[in-house]
Amino acid sequence: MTAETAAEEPDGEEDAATGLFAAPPEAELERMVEALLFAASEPMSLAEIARRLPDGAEPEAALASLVKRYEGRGVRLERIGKAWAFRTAPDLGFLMREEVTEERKLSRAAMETLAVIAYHQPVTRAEIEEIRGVSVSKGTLDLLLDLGWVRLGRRRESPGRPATFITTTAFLDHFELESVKDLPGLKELRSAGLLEADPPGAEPEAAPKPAPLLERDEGEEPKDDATTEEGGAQKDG
Amino acid sequence: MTAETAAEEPDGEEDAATGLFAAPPEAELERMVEALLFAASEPMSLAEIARRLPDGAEPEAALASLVKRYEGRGVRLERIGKAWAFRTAPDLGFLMREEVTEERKLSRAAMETLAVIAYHQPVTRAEIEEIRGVSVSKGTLDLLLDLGWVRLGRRRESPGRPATFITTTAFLDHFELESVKDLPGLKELRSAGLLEADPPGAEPEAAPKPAPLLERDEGEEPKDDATTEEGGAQKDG
Amino acid sequence: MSANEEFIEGPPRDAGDEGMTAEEEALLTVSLDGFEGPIDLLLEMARRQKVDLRRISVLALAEQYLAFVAEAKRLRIDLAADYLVMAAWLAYLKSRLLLPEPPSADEPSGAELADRLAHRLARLEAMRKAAAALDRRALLGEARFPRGAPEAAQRLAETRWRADLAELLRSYARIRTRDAYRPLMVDKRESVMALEDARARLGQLLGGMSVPSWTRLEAFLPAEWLEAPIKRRSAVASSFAAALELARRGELELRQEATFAPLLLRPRAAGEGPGNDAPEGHEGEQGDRA
Repeated sequence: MTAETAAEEPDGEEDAATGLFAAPPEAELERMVEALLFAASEPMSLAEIARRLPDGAEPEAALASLVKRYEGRGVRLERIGKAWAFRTAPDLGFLMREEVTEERKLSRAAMETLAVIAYHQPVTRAEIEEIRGVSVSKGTLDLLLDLGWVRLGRRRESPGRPATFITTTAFLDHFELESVKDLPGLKELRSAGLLEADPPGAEPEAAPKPAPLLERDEGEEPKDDATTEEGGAQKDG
Repeated sequence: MTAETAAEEPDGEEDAATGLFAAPPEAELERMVEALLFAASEPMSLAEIARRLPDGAEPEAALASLVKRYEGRGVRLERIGKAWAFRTAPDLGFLMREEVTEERKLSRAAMETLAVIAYHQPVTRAEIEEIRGVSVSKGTLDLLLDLGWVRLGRRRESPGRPATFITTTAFLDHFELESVKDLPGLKELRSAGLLEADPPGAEPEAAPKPAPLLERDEGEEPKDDATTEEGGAQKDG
Repeated sequence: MSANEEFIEGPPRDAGDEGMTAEEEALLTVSLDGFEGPIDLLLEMARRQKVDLRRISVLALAEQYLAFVAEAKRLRIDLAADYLVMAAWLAYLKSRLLLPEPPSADEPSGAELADRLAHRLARLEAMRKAAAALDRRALLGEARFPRGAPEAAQRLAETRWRADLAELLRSYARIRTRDAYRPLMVDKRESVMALEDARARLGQLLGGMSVPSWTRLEAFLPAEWLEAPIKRRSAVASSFAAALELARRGELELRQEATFAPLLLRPRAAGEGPGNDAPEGHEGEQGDRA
């Protein structure tokens, strides 16, 4: 700082020699240019600055002095083409980014789709729809793909060669699973209380599938006597 | 400058001891705060500044240092309630007049209402009317609320629980006040009893009202009641 | 600090007037639009006394105001009600100030009332001056300017999707539970034996029997319907219904040893009465014999 202040002194003298009688002293001029550029909504050209200053004042020296003064500071005086403006120091650009992490809950549809993929992989979209009983929107699958929890598996060797979906390592990481084989079977889910309510007459011996991956039709039977409230009535646990 | 820098050193050390590993050194912190405040047009609260800084960084010392650094410059760092902002030096306003796009001159009634709110806050509408001797048009309060200079305080704990009005940080900013304690003539008005409903020595006509905001904490640090949530906090009358 | 002076005394007025002068006349004739109300008018009159508002002569002020109202009446100027209310109050105040104090100590004295009025005027005057003082400060946008080109912080909204294992499992459980609740109709085509098919099949089989003998209903079920419980159940139900229908038509006979015992059926020989030769006494009333 002290060095800078010293460096400005000669400029002041120079100006005093060339400036008009009305022109403010160099230090004052510098303050003026500083204020003008600070308040300006756009970079100001030399001519614009001069026009706003008291008659006869020439801003060049003040600009040069300001450039020095702001050197190494959090903001710098920059020349942009023929105009001048204060700008944040480039190394501090990161401060101008406000990172907001918003937590969002996966939608029920996405969670269900993910669950079906996890349990039945590799599984085609048609199969997911069959299991969930509703169509799967492209957005839901896209989101799961974007999240990196799901990726495309081999195409199914069946008519139309549909794409299959499988889960990824990121999926295992996120849900802290060693392997998809660790996913509990239906019976375990039930005993863990994760089934909201036992369906009436549910068969207690329903296969304790340790790896239900490929067995899509566990020995459950649709109960004809059940009053179905298509999923919508089921609360989130 | 050298003296200031020296004075800051102990803070730096303290910080290094108490702060997190990631907290930047004092000089760097000052640059960061400078950049942040330069980039903002609205005053930033201490909390906002801290939030934008690297974790563990505390901006207080940097702010104090910046205030000194900009003393006498074309822009200065102003303390506005609990917030901080760079503003051009008041003596240079004439240079920027051209920048003014919209002139918002308040009507006499609106200015008077604003003054009543500022000096008597928290104040109910009925009290404003009593002081001004006329009813307050809804438009006037709406305008002040719209301008962001006035906001609602706590409801008065009296029959009907009327809403109260208090001033905001934007009010302080607009009128170049560091806190409501700096309202012009506040002390004189107070000692002359002119902020009281009743003449000095008179038996109060009605139940005593809660002590006005501005009178409660005499001699204390300026509390920016205007900016806090609990501007209306008050003793029950 | 001179602010004291300024706030309490107010700047000196230049009108040198006494009593009802030309100025007051002008004040009258000039429309009252300039005043916000009676207090405003009173304040203006009080200011003309050029003293500390709290030391004005309230009596003189009251008289002045009353004179003003009288003059307005004379000039047939319609005064708003609040001006008249104020006039009435001031007339009362004037009487209180002039007459000896009543003995009652409950009511404020005339002097106290006068004090209050003076205080009220001083308070309003103070706020007027405060408003003016505020306006004279280095206002933002007039004397002080904010950064003209603020650099808005880029908001990088990073979305973190929340999903835990329990939810995943619950979701799966939910789907499977829903499955269990699903009505039969979804699978109808595959796992439900149509009634007509059952009847046709049963008729065919019974007709083909060389020696009519009691045979369990299950024996008539097609083998491919026996494996899956769902299909088996449907086949049993349909065949039973078909058997009832055929029995009603008199084409076969039904018999059951006991409740929940196997249902037996045989083709009906011509001439035999329905159910005549049921061998045991316990006859399950399975059939509709009407």
